[in-house]
Amino acid sequence: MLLGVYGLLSASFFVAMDAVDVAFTEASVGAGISTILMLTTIAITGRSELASHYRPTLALILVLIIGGLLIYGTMDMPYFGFAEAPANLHVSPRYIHDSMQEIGVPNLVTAVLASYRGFDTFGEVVVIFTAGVGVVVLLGLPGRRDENDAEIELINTSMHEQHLVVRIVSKVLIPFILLFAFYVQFHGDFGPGGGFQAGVIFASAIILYALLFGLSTARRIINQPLVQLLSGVGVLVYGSVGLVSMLNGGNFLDYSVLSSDPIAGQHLGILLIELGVGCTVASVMVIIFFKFADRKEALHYKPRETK
Amino acid sequence: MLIGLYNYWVVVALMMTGFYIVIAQGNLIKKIAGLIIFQTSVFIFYISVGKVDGATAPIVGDGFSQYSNPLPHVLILTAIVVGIATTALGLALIVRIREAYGSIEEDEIQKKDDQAC
Amino acid sequence: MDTFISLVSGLCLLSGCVLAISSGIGLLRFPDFYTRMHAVGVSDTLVTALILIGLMLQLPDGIVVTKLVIILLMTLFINPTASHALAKAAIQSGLVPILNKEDEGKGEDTPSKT
Amino acid sequence: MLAHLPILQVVLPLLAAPSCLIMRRPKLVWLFTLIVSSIAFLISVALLQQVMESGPISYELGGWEQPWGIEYRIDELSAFLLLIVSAVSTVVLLAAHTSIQAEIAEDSQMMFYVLYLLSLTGMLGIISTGDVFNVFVFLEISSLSAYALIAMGDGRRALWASYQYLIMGTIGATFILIAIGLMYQMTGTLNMEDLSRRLPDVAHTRTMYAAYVFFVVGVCLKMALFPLHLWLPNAYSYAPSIVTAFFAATSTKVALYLLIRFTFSVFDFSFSFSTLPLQPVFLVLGFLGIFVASTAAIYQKNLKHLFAYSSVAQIGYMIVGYSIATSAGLMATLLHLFNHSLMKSALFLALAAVMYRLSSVQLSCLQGMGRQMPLTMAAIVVGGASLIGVPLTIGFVSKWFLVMAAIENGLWPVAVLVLLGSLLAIVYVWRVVEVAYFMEPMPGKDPVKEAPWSILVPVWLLVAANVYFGVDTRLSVQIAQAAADSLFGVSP
Amino acid sequence: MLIIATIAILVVMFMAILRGNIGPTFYDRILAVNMFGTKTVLLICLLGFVMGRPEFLDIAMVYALISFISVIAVLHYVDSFNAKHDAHDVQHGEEDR
Repeated sequence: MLLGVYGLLSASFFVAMDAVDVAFTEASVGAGISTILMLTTIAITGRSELASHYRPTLALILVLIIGGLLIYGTMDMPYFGFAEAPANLHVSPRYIHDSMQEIGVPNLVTAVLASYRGFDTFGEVVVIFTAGVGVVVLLGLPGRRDENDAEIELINTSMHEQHLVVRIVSKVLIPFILLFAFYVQFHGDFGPGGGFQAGVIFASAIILYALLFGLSTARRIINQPLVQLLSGVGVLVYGSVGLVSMLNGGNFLDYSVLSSDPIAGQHLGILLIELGVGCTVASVMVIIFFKFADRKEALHYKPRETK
Repeated sequence: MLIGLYNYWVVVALMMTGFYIVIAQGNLIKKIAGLIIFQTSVFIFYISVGKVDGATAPIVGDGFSQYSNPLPHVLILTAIVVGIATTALGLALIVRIREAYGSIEEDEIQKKDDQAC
Repeated sequence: MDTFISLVSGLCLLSGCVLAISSGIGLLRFPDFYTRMHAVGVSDTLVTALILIGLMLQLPDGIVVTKLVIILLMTLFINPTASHALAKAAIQSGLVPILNKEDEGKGEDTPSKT
Repeated sequence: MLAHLPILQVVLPLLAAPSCLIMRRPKLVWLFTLIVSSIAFLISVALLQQVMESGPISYELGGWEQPWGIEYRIDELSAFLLLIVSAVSTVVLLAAHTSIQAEIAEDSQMMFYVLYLLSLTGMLGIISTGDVFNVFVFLEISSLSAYALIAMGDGRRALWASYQYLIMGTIGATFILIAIGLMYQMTGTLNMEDLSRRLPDVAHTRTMYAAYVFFVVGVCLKMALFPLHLWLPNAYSYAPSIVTAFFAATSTKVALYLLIRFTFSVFDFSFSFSTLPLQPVFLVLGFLGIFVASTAAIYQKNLKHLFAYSSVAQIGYMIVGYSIATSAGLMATLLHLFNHSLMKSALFLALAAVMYRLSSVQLSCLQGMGRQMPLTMAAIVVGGASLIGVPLTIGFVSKWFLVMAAIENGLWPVAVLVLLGSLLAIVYVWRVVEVAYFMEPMPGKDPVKEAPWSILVPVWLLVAANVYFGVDTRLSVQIAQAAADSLFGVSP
Repeated sequence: MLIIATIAILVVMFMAILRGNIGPTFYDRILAVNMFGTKTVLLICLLGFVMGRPEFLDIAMVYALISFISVIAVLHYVDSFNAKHDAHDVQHGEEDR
């Protein structure tokens, strides 16, 4: 819970620091997805805490040493907000001054993210994909459905009948959320946003749906193996953009060669890879949520395993 | 001199809070929570590095000439994704551990392992 | 005209602030969950509306106002819904409001569903 | 296409991983993975050849020149490491199908290969990149897949081990991230080459010291250097045998690579060793690691545990060579790195064979196995001899060079201690031999057959490599020498 | 004016955090967080205006959505949690993480 606040808080901090895109992501991730995952886990594992046992002294000493080291390290740092700091003088001026001519995307973060450092973003997509595969491995595979679906549904509806108002409002909201996700996806060149954020928003719409209308209903709409496949497709789209640019005579992920006009090529490339990112992120988030929720649902039926 | 660095010190304090939770807590979920705090404070540190006084968000628009450094933002976007990936995996592990051991307290798990030996 | 608009906008913002602070005080000072809920749930929406309208008046520019309107609509939808859901969940879980000192214990002591 | 080899090396397994999802049959996926891995191996051979002939290769991703874009940079060291990782991966994969069939449920097998490929990608990416932040990203790819792979191992202990690894690994990665942030703050660049140009100006700021210390601690966590090794034995022991064989041979080596890369190419060499008291610290830690871990290994009942502790000890040797801080010392380290991955993969793969037949690797189960599984046991013996450093095996070669490097620098005690460490290795290897060859099989237990060929062939391939490179040292020594020289700036 | 509003919002946010901390029941905390969320939306809008970058409004929108989803999720799990725990006759967790 408080963690969610922390997410919100740090996100507003990011806004104050001009990091719009980061705030955007942190908002959806820190306050949204990770809170939901946390909650699900807590719901599964139970909140009953035993008397917490700290091992404070040793840890405290360690923390103090490391904190001291960091403070020591800050002593020679350039001051906060100092425009002449080396970090702001060496590499980034080119991004700020030339990227309009070289890439033509007003959102500098998108330009750097997708083009200059496109490979990092590729790595990022793969990280998310890895996490998705990892969670699938850990929490069971798709298709293994509980037999007593109907029974689950019964419980679910009884649980959700209470929240009739919420359900109706959400029903109205969900299409808007989806629309908004698409807006974020394609508006990323001009404002804050992009594939990752859009993916998360898209996924959260589906999660909202699943929360309110029951997992089994949501499952009927969302075909899990397909979603899994989609997560791979996103990575493949990104990768094949790279490969195609290679075949067109450029280096890997060099979008300029995708079209006769370098700027148009950059635009095309960024659009495509953002799509790939969005696709992977949305599907992985959905998968992860479903896996957790499935586990939780299964818990309602099996008596707790005591070993 | 103190004013110029206060921001970093706050970040360090946050970082160490998270780190302390990770190493001192016995509850697995809290450990992960600590990890998130730890990572998020590192993100804040990066973003602070990129901040330029009097500059605005790095989205080119009319009437602005100075922008904050976009590079740290990019790095942190990637790092946030990495963070959520780690969190998801860690929580999935906790769910499994809970099923297998019936506990999410570090000491108890250790005890059960020792007994099995 | 301009001064009028800015005056109105300032007024909106100011009253929004006053309300916000008072709701914050309510959140802190009221005795039990439901009264706190009252303090927040009622004022929150109004605060949001006031401040957003104040902002709209500040910069009458097409896209910005549209976005603000969307946010406003969203909060108008979401806030009461969330409050409602919260209150309902609280009741259902068996949290009893302090209706009256004497009444306590006799209230809606709904045993939570089993 | 030849110019694109550096990136293809990494991207090929990367793209192959999601493609696996389309294929449904484990056998098909296995074949596919094997093919991809062997292609990666061939590419790494080609790269090594290219580098040895014409010097470092640089590849600019996205067509942006280097401090602005991300650069891939393959020099002798990285080509050497690429070769090791992809070779071990390919050989281990040969045995994977049979072993995995026995250890992992049918429906997760496909996912196993996906994760395996991702982990391979991560390691290859770390090695070939020339950008510090990219290192972090690929480090996370390889670690995330590693956590999942380890958790696939048997029973609940695997989960717990994996969780511990996750916490430690993430702390390590975050430390590295902090270090990268500090470096970026002081220099404004993320490219390694550019960093090395710009760092000397700010080398004597306190921020830089902090950055370096954070980096070293982070990497040591990943590398399982002695006081930070606690995650390693459990993670190795409870992971599926194939995973253990792969990781034991590669993952800690990649971390060591990072340490070497940062000490010698990113930071100035003199900064690492003369400004900070790194040499004595590493020497002490290295030796403590050797002795404590070897002693711990002697008391282990589980074979995987035993060899995992021995891994920690061997890392100690590498760190000792590294901290001698001469070209010869570094060369010994690199050689040992190469040799150790050969012997550990052979040993753990042989254990996979044992696991396959006995479904246990407790030492007591091994009684009399010398006769029942002669080939597997012989492989373990050769591997063990290599660990000790018996002449004619590769272990001897690298220890020889290590001792020579120490003597060259007048560090006699180091040489003596290295030899003493080997004595401890004799003790723990002997325990295995004793149980396997000189104890009667437990009565009432059905005799088991020799391991299947599909595992034995790769095991013996590795064993043969163990002996071959122990006799004919020209190739490995030449490459290690070239890599060490290039790091010290000596033209070969 | 904008600045004053920003400061007021910050003060309210602080109050919400306080309530979230002392909270006595779980629902108080949710309430506080919910309020915190809406205030953050406002804060971001205001900050956008203070800095002269109304593009920030997109973020405010995401915020409004996400905080709503979070609250729903929390309620959902609290519901099911209570249901489970009542069955197991375990005390209501007064304490929250």
